Amino acid sequence: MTDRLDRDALARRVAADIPDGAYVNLGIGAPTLVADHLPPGSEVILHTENGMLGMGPAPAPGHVDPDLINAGKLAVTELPGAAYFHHADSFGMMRGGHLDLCILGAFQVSQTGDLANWSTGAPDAIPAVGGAMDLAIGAKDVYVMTDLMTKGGESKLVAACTYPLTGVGCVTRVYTDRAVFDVTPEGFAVRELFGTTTLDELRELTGLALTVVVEAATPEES
Amino acid sequence: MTDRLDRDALARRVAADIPDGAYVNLGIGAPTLVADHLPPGSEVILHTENGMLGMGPAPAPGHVDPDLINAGKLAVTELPGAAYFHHADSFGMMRGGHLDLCILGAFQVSQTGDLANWSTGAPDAIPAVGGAMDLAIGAKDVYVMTDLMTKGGESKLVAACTYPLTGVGCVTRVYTDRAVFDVTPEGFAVRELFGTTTLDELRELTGLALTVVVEAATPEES
Amino acid sequence: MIDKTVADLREAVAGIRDGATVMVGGFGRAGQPVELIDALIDAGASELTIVSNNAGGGDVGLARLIAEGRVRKVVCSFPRQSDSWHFDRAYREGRLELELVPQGNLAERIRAAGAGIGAFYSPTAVGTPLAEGKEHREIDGRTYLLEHPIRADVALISGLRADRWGNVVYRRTARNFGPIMATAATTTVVQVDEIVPLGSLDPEAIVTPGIFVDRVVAVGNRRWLRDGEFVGGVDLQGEPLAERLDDPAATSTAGGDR
Amino acid sequence: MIDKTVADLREAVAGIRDGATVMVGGFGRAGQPVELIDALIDAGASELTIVSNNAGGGDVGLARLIAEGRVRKVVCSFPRQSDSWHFDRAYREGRLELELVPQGNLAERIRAAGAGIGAFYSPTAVGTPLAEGKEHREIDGRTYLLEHPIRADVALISGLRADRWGNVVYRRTARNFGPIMATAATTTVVQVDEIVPLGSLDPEAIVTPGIFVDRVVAVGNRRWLRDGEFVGGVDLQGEPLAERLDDPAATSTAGGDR
Repeated sequence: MTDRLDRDALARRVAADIPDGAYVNLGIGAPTLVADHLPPGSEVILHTENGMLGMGPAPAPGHVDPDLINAGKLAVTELPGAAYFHHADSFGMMRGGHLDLCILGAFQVSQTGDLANWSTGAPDAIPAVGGAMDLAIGAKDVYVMTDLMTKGGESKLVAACTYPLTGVGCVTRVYTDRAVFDVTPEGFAVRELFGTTTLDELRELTGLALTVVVEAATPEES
Repeated sequence: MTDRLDRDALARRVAADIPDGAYVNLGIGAPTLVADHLPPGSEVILHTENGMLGMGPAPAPGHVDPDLINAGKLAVTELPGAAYFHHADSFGMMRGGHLDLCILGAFQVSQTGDLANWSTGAPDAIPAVGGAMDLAIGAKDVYVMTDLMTKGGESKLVAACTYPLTGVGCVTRVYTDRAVFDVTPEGFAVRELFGTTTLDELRELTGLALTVVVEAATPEES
Repeated sequence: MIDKTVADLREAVAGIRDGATVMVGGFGRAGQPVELIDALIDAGASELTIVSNNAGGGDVGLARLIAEGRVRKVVCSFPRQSDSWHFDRAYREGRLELELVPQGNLAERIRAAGAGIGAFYSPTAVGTPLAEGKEHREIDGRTYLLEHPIRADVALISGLRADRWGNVVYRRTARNFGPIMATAATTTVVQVDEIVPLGSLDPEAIVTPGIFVDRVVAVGNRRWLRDGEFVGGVDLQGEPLAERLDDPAATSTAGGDR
Repeated sequence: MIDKTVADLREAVAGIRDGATVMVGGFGRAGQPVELIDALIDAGASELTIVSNNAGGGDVGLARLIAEGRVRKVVCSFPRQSDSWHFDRAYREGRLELELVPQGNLAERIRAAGAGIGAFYSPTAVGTPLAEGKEHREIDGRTYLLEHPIRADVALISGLRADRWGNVVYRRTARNFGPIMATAATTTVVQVDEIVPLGSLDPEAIVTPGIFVDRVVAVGNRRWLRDGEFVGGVDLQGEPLAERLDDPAATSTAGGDR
């Protein structure tokens, strides 16, 4: 057993926590992998903010429809029961709190649930925000899915974000390659450890006084 | 020749001023008669604020559709090219200034274009406003169609409204049984006299210093 | 598996409590969820705040709910109709509070609740008695009033068809307030003529996506449709013409709405 | 008689002046009115302010408009893509002003313009750098930012079908910004695959009623449809697969959007 989950395993772990019947928006990049691991038989309705509910998987080769894409501008398909709508309606759906869950990537998450995932603040970077800020404040729950550490070896879980914020106090849970964390009034609480990872290791890696989730009534449906 | 136009003649007179291709909302009551007098061959698209563009005339007996009514809750029909939409979209259309013209009834119109048409302010009356205030401020032009005088013999054109207002400075023209008036920066200007009515008579009836429209480029299309 | 269909009207309105705010779709008779309202009356909730364009007409639906003394407050644009005797009486006797809202502001405030808008500036009603007490603000030379969202505990709506995901289509001007009310309530209940298999509604033509809908109940065909096709033969209240030809009152129509 | 159809693309974009604000529909390639943009380039207007979700990709459409130096300012949510080299260069060289707007605020501000809303309070972007300089307001314990409408002189939109009244239907996620932009511009121009006889669009399924549309121009079928039916055989840019199978770049997809 390794000390870290690979991306597919992590996606499977996140997918297992999504209840049947949930309305979910999967951010671009790694979170989209979650769609491939939803438990068979469960109906999770995927929202893509460019105007669709009931999004299905990628099409077979030769069946790409340029009029049918997801927020990452990749080809997708339409499930029976799907519906299309325009952008104002789509973001009203989000801002109005109708999505159960949104799963996003992150540069940093603070112990109060602040999210930074749209800009590193580099002076020469071309800024682009897309729907990240709307998603962050819109869904009932915002889960982050990410490696715990940056490639440079810094913790993405931090006391306070140093990168420009996407949203304030919006993240409720973080799934990393080493552990799952809940954002609680007392800061990050470890919900689950992966592989050989220990709580002390996590404390050392993050530099944070982590607590442990008690009474974790995990909504696993599969 | 009588000194006053009857309702049908007045409706015909109003209809003659509506340009081909205009988007028009006809208030309930007398203004709805205008629909019966639109010049043949002209296409005027009628909006009803309960969610339809392309409204047609009343249905034949036995063909009443309770799902297809106008703002006055009377049965109507659907023309080819009609479209349905919900109430927020319908009033967005109005508030956003997309309607060319709205024709309303009135209790009073002031010389600055204020409209009073929803309440007489009687203490025992049950208040009801419907879409009147939205219509008053929404259309590019608001025409009023009314008798000049109340049954009690008072002028509906006034220096300042005494009844509760529907909208401020919104009326651009008033079609009455005796004359047509434009609302101008100098107050009411007589645009056209009906029958034997004279300007002096109108001044006496209204008690207002009426001017006369010059350079009236009437947009008659029929 | 998602299945939002419920077996009967009783189950459809279950859990509506005394004091709840209930949005009721419809403009006059069109789109008014009469069967759901009847079920709500049977269920017994009282002290309700009703958000609806009208306050009912005749002796059915919303009018009956008021007649039964279940309503504490009505938020609407046009309570007065030629046949709104139940509302009129309750209002005159002081048994009912009324919040009068211009129709477009009513619609937009409901939409704002569903779309997570904190408040918005509307030009409607400026300079009128209905502007009293509201914040005024000049923007680009025009005066606006600050308007707040209207939310509800429950929305009762009438659609034409739905599927088990709760996707709904409407029919003609019966659409009116249904789509926006569906977005603004904690629990949205939709009565439809027919529940159809998932995938049989055109995804381009779904008006209310299922995300806004909690319960769907089938109440059978409108009398003026046969196999989904219009056949007519009814009056504006949907009553068969033949039965009422001898009734002079049947030819009178409901009052206006402005 | 109303006939909003125009004969060709040149006529469709006639009258767009230097300095105009132009809304351009589309999300990435889907719904981007490439033919109208090409016509706009040919027509010669410059110093344009473009309101669009993206700032173009590759060398066509919006990207080409920027490459040709016609754009003074871009109002958008996501200019950066893997293939947004024309925007990137113009921005880095300081030839282009950028107003970055969160996607949902962008959509709602466009809708507000079309619906006559003076301004509205949005919870999006509170506490972020994009909140700087905006009015903050607490409503029911939550902080919101005041957002103003975005209007345009012209909207260029891509639909699937239209009739001579200007009623428009879209196809799948190519709908995106089209319906709201159509409401927010003084002149709305729509390119469609096909102009159909009046009355042949389902009144229940019309997404943009003709009241919002000024000009309609037919540009021929999408390559991935045949007689209106999906046949595929293209890449995400709509280019035939066969032609590009030997081109490794053809398999790369456009960058993300968040």
